[in-house]
Amino acid sequence: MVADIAFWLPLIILVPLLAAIGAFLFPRHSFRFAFIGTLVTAAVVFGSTGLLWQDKEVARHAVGGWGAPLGIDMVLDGLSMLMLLLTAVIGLAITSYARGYFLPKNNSSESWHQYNYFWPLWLFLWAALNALFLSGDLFNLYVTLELLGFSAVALTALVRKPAVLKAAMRYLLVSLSGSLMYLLGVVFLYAGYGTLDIALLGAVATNTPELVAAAALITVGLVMKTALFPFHFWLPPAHANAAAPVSALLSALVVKGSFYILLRVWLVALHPLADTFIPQLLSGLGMAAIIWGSLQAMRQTQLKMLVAYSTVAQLGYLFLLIPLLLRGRGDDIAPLAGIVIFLSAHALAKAAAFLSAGNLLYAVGEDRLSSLDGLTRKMPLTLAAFGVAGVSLIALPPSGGFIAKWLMLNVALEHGYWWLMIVVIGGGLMAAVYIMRVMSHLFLEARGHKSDVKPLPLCMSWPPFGLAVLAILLVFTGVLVTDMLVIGAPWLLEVAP
Amino acid sequence: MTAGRGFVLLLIVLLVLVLAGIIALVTPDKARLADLAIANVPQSGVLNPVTAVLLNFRGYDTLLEVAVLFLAIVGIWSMARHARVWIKIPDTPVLVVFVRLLLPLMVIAAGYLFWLGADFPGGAFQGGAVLGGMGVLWVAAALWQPPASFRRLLRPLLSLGILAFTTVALLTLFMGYNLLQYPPAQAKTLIIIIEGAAVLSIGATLTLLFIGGFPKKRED
Amino acid sequence: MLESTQLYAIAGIVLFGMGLYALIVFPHLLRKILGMNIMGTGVFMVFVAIGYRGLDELPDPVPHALVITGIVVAVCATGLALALATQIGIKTGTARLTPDVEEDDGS
Amino acid sequence: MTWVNTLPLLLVLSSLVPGLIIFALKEKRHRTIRISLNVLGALLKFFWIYLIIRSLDTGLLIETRLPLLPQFDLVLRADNLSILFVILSAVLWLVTTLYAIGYLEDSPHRSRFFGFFSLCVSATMGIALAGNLLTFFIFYELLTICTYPLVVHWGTKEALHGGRTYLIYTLGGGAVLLTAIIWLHVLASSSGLSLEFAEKGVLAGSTLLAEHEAAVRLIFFMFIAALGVKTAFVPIHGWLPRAMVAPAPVSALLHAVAVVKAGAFGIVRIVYDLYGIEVAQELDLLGPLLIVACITVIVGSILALFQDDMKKRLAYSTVSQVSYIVIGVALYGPVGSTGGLIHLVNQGVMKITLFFGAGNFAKTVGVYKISKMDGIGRRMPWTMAAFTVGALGMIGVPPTAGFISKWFLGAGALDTGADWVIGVLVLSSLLNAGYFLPILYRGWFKPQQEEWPKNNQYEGRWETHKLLLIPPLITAVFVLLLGVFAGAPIGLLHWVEMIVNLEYR
Repeated sequence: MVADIAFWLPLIILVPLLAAIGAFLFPRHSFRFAFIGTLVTAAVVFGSTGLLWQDKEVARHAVGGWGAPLGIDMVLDGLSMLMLLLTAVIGLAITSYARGYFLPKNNSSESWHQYNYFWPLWLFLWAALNALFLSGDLFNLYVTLELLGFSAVALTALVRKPAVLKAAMRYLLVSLSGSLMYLLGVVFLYAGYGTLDIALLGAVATNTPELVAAAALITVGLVMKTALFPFHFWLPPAHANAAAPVSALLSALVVKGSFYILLRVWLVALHPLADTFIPQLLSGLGMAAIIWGSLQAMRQTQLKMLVAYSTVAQLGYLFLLIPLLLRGRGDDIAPLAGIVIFLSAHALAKAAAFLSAGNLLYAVGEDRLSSLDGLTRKMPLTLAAFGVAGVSLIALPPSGGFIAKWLMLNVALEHGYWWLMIVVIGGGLMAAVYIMRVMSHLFLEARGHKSDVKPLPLCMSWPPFGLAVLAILLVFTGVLVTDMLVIGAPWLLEVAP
Repeated sequence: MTAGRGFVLLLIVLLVLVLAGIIALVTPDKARLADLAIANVPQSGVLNPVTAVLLNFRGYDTLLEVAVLFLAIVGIWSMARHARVWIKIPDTPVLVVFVRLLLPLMVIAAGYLFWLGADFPGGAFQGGAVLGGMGVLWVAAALWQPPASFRRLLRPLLSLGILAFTTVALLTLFMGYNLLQYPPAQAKTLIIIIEGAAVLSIGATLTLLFIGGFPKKRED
Repeated sequence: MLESTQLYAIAGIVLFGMGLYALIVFPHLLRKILGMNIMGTGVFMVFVAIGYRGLDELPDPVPHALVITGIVVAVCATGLALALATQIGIKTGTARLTPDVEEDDGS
Repeated sequence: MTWVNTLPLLLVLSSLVPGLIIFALKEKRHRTIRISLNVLGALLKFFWIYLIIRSLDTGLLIETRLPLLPQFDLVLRADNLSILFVILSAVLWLVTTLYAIGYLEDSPHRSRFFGFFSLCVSATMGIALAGNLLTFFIFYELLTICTYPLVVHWGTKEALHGGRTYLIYTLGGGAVLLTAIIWLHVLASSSGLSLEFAEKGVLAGSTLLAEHEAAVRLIFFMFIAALGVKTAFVPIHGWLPRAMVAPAPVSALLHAVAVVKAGAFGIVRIVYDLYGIEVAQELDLLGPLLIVACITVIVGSILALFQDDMKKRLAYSTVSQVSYIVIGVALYGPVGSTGGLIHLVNQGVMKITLFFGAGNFAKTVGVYKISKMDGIGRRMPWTMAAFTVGALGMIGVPPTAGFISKWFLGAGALDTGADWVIGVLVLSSLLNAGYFLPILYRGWFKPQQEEWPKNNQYEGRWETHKLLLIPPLITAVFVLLLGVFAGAPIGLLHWVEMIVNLEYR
């Protein structure tokens, strides 16, 4: 029973959930629950990766034993496995970083409060992400989306300053209205096709009005939660003002969750609409996001705002290839590999960037760019982390970002989308401008830094560097990721009419 | 009615017209999951098809949903440090007397609704809602004078529902079944256990949602 | 002409539209949260209306069960939003998101 | 013989690993460990090169293949051309490391400096050994990333400004290069062609050439423009003089050897091993390349005339000297190519001597300007002697290596009938004399004007720190050796002719 991967799927979700409940029940031991929960979850995820790599075919777990149409199926294919792996890796880094960041300094009740409530909320978020990546049912995805949204908003509002609370409120309202639009889309699909399972829906879906309505609603709902260009206004204040580990979580994982659903729904259920205007529109909005986000990032004077706007820009890359991906649909895995590697490289690099920005804020007390002058002497590891993460964000070789852009550009040019190439390479140069602006402050030798720099605990200085190095090492994973994604690919093919 | 609002109104009216048109087109008598669900109700251990869907066929949704309830409380307590329970004594005795009469009745109604759920419309959430209503009345009528030790019980009471659900789920998993696949014989008892724990937790959660934070000690 | 079930579905869509309008336009937080609730109710109404299968038939249990779940999630969302709104009220004195979101005066 | 195939990878790692370790070392406490790591890395490199040369004679293909992408591997191949550049880099890196240890005696951030220094060299090794376009691009951009911290090492405002200019040029070039590579890759994969470098070029007679001739031609000029940034062709050479804010060892190794040569070496690879010399001639791509190179040679030398700052003058001299290599490549004929490839080595050795000399003057007696260096020959005779050998080499005076390369370039120009190129060579030699001889005259014959700004004394009769004096002398001797023994059986000429014969068979 234990060797069978289907046994492990529910545990990937239940372990962090139980850890979260435990962390809430016993506030004084909340970190102990979180620590054990993190390790066990990561172990289960890595274990199931090994099992999946061994079996090389999609793992299914029919919850409740009833099977797809009536019951809910948990589905683990290459794509969801990679996302789970990414979440586990970043999760380990966040848990270790948050231990130092939230440790109650002067024993104030406020810092104890933050410390006690961070752990259950973070574990809930992790459980929600794992449930989201494993679910094969549309309504179940709605519930996981809400679970994800609530924990993300509560984590953002952990820092109880007015600006943060307003940002959290705006985030909550956008998140909720996005989810409700998604739900209305699901209702239309259920009305039209009578099933909620994505794979079955893919088999019966044909180009009917309710499919188009559902596609529009689901896409707008999820795009609001992924903060693609016109709906990005809530992201920078929320990601910049939140606590450092929280903004790393939001930028690296939470926005990717809703994008994953968009990818999954479009690839499988809405494939008859592959050539309609919606994918083209998404690609156009992606281009606008890259240009707008990069321009805004170049104007920022606060470090975390700069990194937040960089997220808005980098999210645009994920949408560029959607029309090509849907047209190729499973037979050509390169666009999907490009998107997934980019998504992972951005997650790792952006988490590293936010954590090192957090370190700077923790040590220097303010994150204005001008206050970062000459920090190389005092915080070499943090600045190395930011530099290496910057290399991946600009997508300079050797980095995961580069390989992703290489795959994307190849696909784009093969289909003759030469303007995508200009946007992608231009975006890279613009990213270089705002990353190098930060680095030039860091390399500047200020004569005797004015305020003394608070020493960083070890558990805070190493995670960002580790994540940044991982973002670089992704350059060698091109073949691995492609082989892993192929595991899910037949699932895409077998459903094609 | 500024220009901005007019534009938004226009857009939304268009959206509503299009969606309404499409939903009207969808023929009502399409063969959806109804027949399949109703056909499987006998094996689900309960007679009421809605409870069968809610707790057996799509039990996983309900597990996550109870988790959402639990998360709401954790989220609110993380935002609002302490909530001052509203203890202004209401001036009209009518409310206090009426509430004193009503509370026990509501508890009975909740219990009945919960027990009925297996075979007739009702169930944990309906019972929990009534309990929640009772809690709100209890607080609103300033009769909330829990003993100090009660506050230590709050967290276990809140997590009762989700804990029951996850332990039953793990139980079925480790007994070799799929997650939440109740063995046919014990299906009804397991569902009753889950629903029982859920009723109490939902009642407590809804009351505390109304209070809006960890209730402070009673100092007049 | 119109079946009764389609009438309820359309009513649900109209509710959804009204809720969306309120959410976007009114700057006061309470009105936004109310708007969001109406949006949710609209979606649930459409979902249940689809479950209707004629007078003598048992209605489709799946939408009913899912709407119960939806309602519980909506309650949690409203609870969270109200708690956040009260915190904003306490910390900033106004229950409005500052005008940087919408420039109009709000009615 | 699989262990042989790991040699190219070991070459790259033998400076990558020490570099990464050096980053973690403490400034003061780990000084000896840092030095020993550096030297160990260099010696290891020579050992691997010896092994490669030994098995290269047996005609064995030495290649490391790492899976990178489904249809593109990371290929490090050791062929004659790459070994030429590897040996040059390895020798000059060891010499410059010794020089840097002396130069940065007690300055801050030395671990950071030597860390990035080693990364730069491993990037150069990677560029030399790259077997296909993707590998070449990865190491080409890695070089940009690793040189930026070295350029801004002092952390002053001007250094950062120089660094910013450097990045604008190099990242812009990198973007154009990436576009060209992907465009070519897409065209090639549609006609089933793999873009691995091969003797006599990949495109010779391929269907790709027939269908997309215009695109192939445009891609060639994109390559030249992109690689031209680092080769410092005239319009896009602005970053080189401004990058002189870097410490002397950086200017010496990177801006005389690594970075500038990376661009020139890239052009050599593209023309010989990607397009193939015949294809380049057919599409008459070599003509414009020759013109651009000649313009750069002349304008570079003219600009050098007006520079009073010594390092700036040497920088402009580098701008013009590197284009000699491109002239050699653009002269369609074995003799011209030989001249170009020989100059690839000679220019490195000569220019590094000059930069060492300039560094010594600045470090010991604080002389940065040429107008201030009167009578420095008396104060620092040995350094001035080394500087003189380098300068004469640059002008092309017979016993030195410079003469050999100019001789072959001239012969190559005659061989292909491009007589006007000889005029260019003669004119630039005159210009070289124009900006180098005044320096020698001031140094040796003019009496000392005013007190030296700084006058560090060193124990014994050393005119400057031991580690600052020995490297220029070594490289000066190399300049002479390369000049006198060029034709020797195992000499440079023999090796280069072997490469060229492969290209033109």
